[in-house]
Amino acid sequence: MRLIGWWARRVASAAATLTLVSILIFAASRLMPGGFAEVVLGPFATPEQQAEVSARYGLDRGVVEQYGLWLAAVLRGDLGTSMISGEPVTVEFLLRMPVTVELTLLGVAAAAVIGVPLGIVTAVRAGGRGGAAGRLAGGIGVSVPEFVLGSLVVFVFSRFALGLTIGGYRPLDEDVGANLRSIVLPAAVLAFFAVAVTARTTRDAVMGVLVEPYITAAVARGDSPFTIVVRHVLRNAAMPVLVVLTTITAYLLGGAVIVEYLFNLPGVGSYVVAAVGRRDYAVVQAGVLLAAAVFVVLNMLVDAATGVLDPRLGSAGEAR
Amino acid sequence: MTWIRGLDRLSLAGLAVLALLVGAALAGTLLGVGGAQDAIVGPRLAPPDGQWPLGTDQLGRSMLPRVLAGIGTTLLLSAVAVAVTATASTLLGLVAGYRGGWVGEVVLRGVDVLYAFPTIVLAILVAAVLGPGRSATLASIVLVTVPLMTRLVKVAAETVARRDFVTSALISGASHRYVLARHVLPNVAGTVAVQGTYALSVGILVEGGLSFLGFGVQPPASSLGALIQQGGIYLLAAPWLLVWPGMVLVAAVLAITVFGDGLRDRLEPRDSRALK
Amino acid sequence: MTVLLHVEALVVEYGSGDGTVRALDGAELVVEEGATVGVVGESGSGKSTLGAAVGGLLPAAARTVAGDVRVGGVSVAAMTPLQRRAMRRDQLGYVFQEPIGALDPTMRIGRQLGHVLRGQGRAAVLDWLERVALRDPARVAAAYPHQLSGGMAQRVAIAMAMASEPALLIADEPTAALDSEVREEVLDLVFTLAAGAGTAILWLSHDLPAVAKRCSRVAVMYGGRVVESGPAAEVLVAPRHPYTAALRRSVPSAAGRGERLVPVPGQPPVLTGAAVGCAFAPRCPAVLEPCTVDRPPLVGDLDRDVLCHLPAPVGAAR
Amino acid sequence: MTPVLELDDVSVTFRMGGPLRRTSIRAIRGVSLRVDPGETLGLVGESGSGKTTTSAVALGLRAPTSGTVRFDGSPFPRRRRALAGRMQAVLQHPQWSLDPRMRIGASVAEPLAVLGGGDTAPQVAESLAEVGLDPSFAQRYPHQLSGGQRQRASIARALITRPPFLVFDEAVSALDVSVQAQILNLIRDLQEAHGFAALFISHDLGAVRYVADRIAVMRRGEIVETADAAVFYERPAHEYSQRLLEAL
Amino acid sequence: PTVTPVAPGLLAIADPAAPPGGVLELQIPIDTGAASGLDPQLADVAVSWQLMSLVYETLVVIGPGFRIEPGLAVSWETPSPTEYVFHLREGVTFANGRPMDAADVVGSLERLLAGPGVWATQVGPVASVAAVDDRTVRVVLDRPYTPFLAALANTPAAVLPMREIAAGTVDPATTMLGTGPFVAEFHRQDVLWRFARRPGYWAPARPAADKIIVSIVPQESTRIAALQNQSADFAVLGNVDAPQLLAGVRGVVALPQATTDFYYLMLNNNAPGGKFADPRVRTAVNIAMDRTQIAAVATAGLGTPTGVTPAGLPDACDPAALPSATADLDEARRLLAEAGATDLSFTLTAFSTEPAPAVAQVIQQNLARIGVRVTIQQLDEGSWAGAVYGEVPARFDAALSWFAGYADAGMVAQWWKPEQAQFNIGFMAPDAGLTAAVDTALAAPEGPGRPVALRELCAAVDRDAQMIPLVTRPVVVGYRADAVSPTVFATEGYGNVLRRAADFRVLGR
Ligand SMILES: Nc1ncnc2c1ncn2[C@@H]1O[C@H](COP(=O)(O)OP(=O)(O)OP(=O)(O)O)[C@@H](O)[C@H]1O
Ligand SMILES: Nc1ncnc2c1ncn2[C@@H]1O[C@H](COP(=O)(O)OP(=O)(O)OP(=O)(O)O)[C@@H](O)[C@H]1O
Ligand SMILES: [Mg+2]
Ligand SMILES: [Mg+2]
Repeated sequence: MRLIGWWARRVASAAATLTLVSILIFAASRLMPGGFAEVVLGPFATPEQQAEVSARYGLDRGVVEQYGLWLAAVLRGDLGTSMISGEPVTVEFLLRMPVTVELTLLGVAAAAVIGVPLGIVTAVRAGGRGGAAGRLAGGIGVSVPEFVLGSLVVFVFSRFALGLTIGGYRPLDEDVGANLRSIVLPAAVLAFFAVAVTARTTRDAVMGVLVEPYITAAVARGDSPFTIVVRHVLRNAAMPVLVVLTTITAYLLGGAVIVEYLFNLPGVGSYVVAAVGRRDYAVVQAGVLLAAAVFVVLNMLVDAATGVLDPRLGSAGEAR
Repeated sequence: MTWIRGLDRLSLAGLAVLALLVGAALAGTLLGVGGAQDAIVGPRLAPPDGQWPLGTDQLGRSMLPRVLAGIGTTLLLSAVAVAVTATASTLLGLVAGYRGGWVGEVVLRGVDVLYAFPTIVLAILVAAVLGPGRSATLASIVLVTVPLMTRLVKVAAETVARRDFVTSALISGASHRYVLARHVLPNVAGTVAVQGTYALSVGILVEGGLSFLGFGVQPPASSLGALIQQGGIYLLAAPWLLVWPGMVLVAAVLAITVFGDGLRDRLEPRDSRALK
Repeated sequence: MTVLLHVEALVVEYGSGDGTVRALDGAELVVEEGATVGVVGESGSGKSTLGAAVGGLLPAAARTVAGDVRVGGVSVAAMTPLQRRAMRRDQLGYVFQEPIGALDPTMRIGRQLGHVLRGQGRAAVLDWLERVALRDPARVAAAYPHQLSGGMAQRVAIAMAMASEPALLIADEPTAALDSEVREEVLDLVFTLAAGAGTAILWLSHDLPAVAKRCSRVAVMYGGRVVESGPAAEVLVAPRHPYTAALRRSVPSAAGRGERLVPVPGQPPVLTGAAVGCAFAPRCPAVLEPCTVDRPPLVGDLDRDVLCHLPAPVGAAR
Repeated sequence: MTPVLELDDVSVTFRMGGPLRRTSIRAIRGVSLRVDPGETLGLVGESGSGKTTTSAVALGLRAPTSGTVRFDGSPFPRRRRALAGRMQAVLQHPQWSLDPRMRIGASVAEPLAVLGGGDTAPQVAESLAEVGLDPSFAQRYPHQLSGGQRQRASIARALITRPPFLVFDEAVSALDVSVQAQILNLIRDLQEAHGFAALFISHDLGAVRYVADRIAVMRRGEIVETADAAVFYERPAHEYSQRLLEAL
Repeated sequence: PTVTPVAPGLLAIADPAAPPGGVLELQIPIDTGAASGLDPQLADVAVSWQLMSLVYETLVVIGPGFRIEPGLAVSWETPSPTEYVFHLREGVTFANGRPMDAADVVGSLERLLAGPGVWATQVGPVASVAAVDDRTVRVVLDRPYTPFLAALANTPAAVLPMREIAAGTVDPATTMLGTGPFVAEFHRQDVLWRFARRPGYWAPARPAADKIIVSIVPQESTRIAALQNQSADFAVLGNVDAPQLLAGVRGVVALPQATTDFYYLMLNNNAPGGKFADPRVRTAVNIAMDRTQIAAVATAGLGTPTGVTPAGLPDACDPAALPSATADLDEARRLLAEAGATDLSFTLTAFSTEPAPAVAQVIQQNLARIGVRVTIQQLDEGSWAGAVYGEVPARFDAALSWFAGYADAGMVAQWWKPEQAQFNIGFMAPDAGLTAAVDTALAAPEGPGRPVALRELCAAVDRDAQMIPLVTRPVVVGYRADAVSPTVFATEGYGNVLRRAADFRVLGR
């Protein structure tokens, strides 16, 4: 009962969040200076041409009405039509999703598989030489901006290709090998930062757990460091790490724009950014809303995990 | 200044590097070391020599004052942005984690809204709506870094709020504000330190990313991100365009990061347990 | 009887931010296999520190300045990490002073106990919970630590320590949170099991009568040193050290309503370095000149060791 | 005379377990008790019988599932701040009731600081001395204390403002007899001087006898007997009380 | 850096000996992106012309050195200065197999002239278009218009399948059906174009390549990298230092191609505070412009100073002889003082595509010399367009942009007639004298009189100083010499590096 109530509340607030996002993105896209007509039709377009295009996409209506129509369409599952390509936005996004999803999965996987252990090791070894080295490594990870690392990688691997592709994307279902060769470098660039961030947050969380007496108790029982980490540290330190991993997921799903640009990957991020540049409103709005939806769902799961991970937080009834 | 004493050597080194950079930035902006940063003074892409200690850029401007000015811009921008982020996130996170209830829910959802915007898209929208430049960069950095930090502070605050010492304080009749300030805040300070320095690096990255996409500080002003972005392509032909700002940037973020980690450890009075 | 635990002139200091605190100032203790030894002492006298030192569990801020701890003849400090871990796992069992903290807050009791039982199954878990007098084992197994009362958590901790059948059980105030009825029940269990399995018990407590009732030997700690040790009954009945004597006098249950309790006068010492003389000297009713300048020597008589310049003779109550 | 604290037919039910195997425990059932001004009520009982839960209700930390609580004659106000300075507690787990990032001195001074005290240092030193702690402990962090020292710091903290109502939950259980005696004396002295009311929870009947005016005995979530201390120790009515006293 | 042409007007010539066939991988920075779709008549940017030129063809084409050469018309006569007769090529078919005839030509031109596309202006004052017979088309102008043939040589004037369009079976906005060497097989907006060789193309043995794959790669460094690691055979580069950046890379050739496109500075006559309403202020700014420095610094010497007649075109005026170029800075200061604008400061709005920011920064330095303070505002193209064209009257101070310079020296000057170039109306006040100068120049026939008229035009624009031409905009054509043998023009008027794509030979690696 309580659980159903919790989810109902959570879904309602997710809906509210998305509504707010939709209003904000709609407002922001209309607040951007320069309209679709000027941008896409260019300076040479006649007023009649501009009016015709405006009418075609309903841009001549009142802003509130436009928003209403858009929202109604979205609720029907119609994200609109790209004013640039004339294709349904849904189709455009579906075409670009594979790249983004693949990058996201690889990036998050790296963060989880490399970043979390790295953070644990640097925390467990804190104070020692290994800890300092880990701190430096993690520090370097967050210090090298994506565009610097990306440029470097592009540069280096364009000279010494090593069989890896720079620029361009080969779909997974077309050729797995080629796909991996085209995605591994950009994924590595993204992972670099993701791993470092995850490692640092993990370190912080784990160090917070290591001072707890139940860790001493576990040590006293003669449990191995590995056992202790697996049994006690992971779960108790999980929350912040989970939050960071969600953020990374959201960030990557929202589009790793710079990396997509650098490696010329047809992903969602650069598509939306290009759409912002050209005031292709339907695409911008849909892009942000989709990212937001994914994120809100992720967050809902994380919030649900909170109660599971820390049973103390689940209990109610305390007066405050 | 006693807190400095508790820092380990790595953190002190970080602090020293930061001090050095701040000094360099001041030397550049206040003392005018290296000359005017926007004046075209020599041939394009001249390598470092006596006249232009760090070489010249693609417009024939001396790199030395540009790098110094860039340090100033970037450090100032990100420091201000992170100060804002840290303050805002800490407040919001404390409210969400400690107060909870519908107020916390509203805070979290509000933050989610920001979170839900893809980072660069958000930054670009801000830049497009506010007009590019420092204030847009600042706003972007803040908006981009607030959500994560708020959430993490919330997670930390939530745990602290259930501890008996908070209960004790409340029994004593302490106001929530007192409890937040004296108990919850110090106990989430480590998280804030780590996330603050992380936000700083994100800030620098956003600044650079915006410059990369052409929405950053306005030319001829210089920032490390802009310098790196513009210099990137010259990696081989004129490496000094990328190398100086790149090294400085990495050094700065690295210094901040290790310092943040050190600060975090310093803020933890309890001994960490070696699992050995 | 072979010596299982030998604490030899152990000196431990905590380096706190502002100067050091000496928690152990040359503590001596011997525990033979299967023996039950009670260590009693005032709050802050170094009992927990001693207990932690046995397992090599002192926090990073602690420094072993001198002395040695040997378990099964091997110096704990000289052990490799692997050896130390094996020693903890195979030979030691701990009940910590604050039991709730020693339980992982995110794991149900049943699982935590199950880990110690190394996969003996749910029945064993419930059985152990039942043995420590927990009324509803199934519920406790399903509970998280924060859902237990203080005494329940303490019993869980005891169950976890006993379940691993250690050679030496180090129990730090294991029954402080238990009511008398349950306390007796649990102690019966612990001592019976220990006797059966040949487990030696090092019981750190402040409750001299309770310890004396159960243990074969007691050691009395004061100011980081074991000031008196001997067979339990004898120490309780005829203390040789003035502190032991004072301790015996201030039992609250001895005083009725309306009477005033007699605490040992004065404050316990806070040592920052080696005590110059006898740490108890400032509070001692029978203080002598040398007490404040010379460290009292160990006076051994039959089975009764005492650290005092003027120990009461064996058998003569103080 | 209005009682300081009055619990009337209070029950607390906890829910436990996952969504599928949800069970509930009635931690206390129909508990009624009152504490008059200047009076100490000793609450004794079996481990897990609901003493701490009762104290949480008494402190307004937990809303009862049913029944009413009145403090100073009225229900707990919505804003706790209104109760500032009117109650203090020594919670059962001293380890957790002190902020690990706050020095002992600051923790002990907190009730004063809450009331807006000026220089608290002398009072802190005095309060520490009362519980047998050297003034230098003010500079330490909780983890640098022994278990008993932490408990004493908690007590010092609770007593520093001489509040009119106090809850002691196993406040002396980790203390050696000598210190325990000192603390119990202190409580009694202060009670004589300031006339506060107290709820003294302990399983140690000896300690309770020394400070309590009346005794309430809890078992399995219920109060099985309430009696004047003198009467109780002489002629316990309930069979469980008798058993308890036997073991003393 | 200068490149010696291999032939007059050509930087490279495709090796005819190389075997035909193969796939050409090409990278360009942006895609066509018109809301009007793929209709060539509405295409108004060079990238669209370039891509569409693979599919569509024009009556005449631009050859090296801006010679007009036969295209779909094999020959033409000019019986009078206002009369053009075109003889159509035999054997030309559309990609659907239908032969092209005069009706297609006439229909296309009429559709262009009646349509909203901007190219109608450039094609000139056409009075009538008529089919003389199935193979001959006659065009009559209202008055002499010298750039007529040059204008016909650009993609918007391409011959469309008018019969199908009229029948409604082909919508040129969505379907590309032309007479050209390639057919568009596939297009994904902003990602990829795939063009395939068209069987039945009229020219024998052409196109040489089987396929041209055009990737849209916005990032300059990525295109450079792609050339290096052989994932692209041919790329259009924007960085002025690209030749230097690629200098050491084996197999890669980077040729700086001159274009007639040029940067110009807009001074808003309606600027807030009336900053540029006074012609003396505008002239002072114009005088302060150091075009040589802009060309040397911002375009690394690849661009050249220019007047309104784009440098590099036959008969273009000499920018060094412009009134503003011959005046000195004291004159500028004096003008400012006279106008009471000694402490002039203004915002220069530029978009962020390189090298525009560099040009803006040099301008800033130039103006500092006469005490004018410039704040640069760098906007994304959308915001830039909004700021410059979004409102009438426009509210910016000054803005930087570039025009395509086209293939005849007089054409671009059309945009200096705000009554015609509507987009300028927000910031530019019409000037009768200027308009007359433009018209005179456009009408001046080839011959010794034309340079004089064009020089007059340049001076008039220079004096007006509402839109101040600065320097030409270079591009760099990079390709792998081991993968492709292209034909590259030394100077482009319509920004079409694929002008001779049908000749490109793909080499076996
Ligand atoms: N948060 C909770 N959730 C579920 N059950 C709880 C919770 N807190 C306490 N209980 C249960 O309520 C009962 C009473 O607990 P309480 O802590 O009040 O006992 P107590 O009398 O203080 O015992 P002790 O002397 O051991 O501290 C116990 O059975 C305990 O398991
Ligand atoms: N981490 C620490 N830093 C500094 N001093 C410490 C630390 N831990 C313990 N101490 C001090 O060392 C002395 C011995 O502490 P210990 O915990 O061993 O006492 P104890 O005998 O167990 O007392 P109790 O009965 O109160 O638990 C105490 O005076 C205590 O204040
Ligand atoms: Mg202890
Ligand atoms: Mg309790």
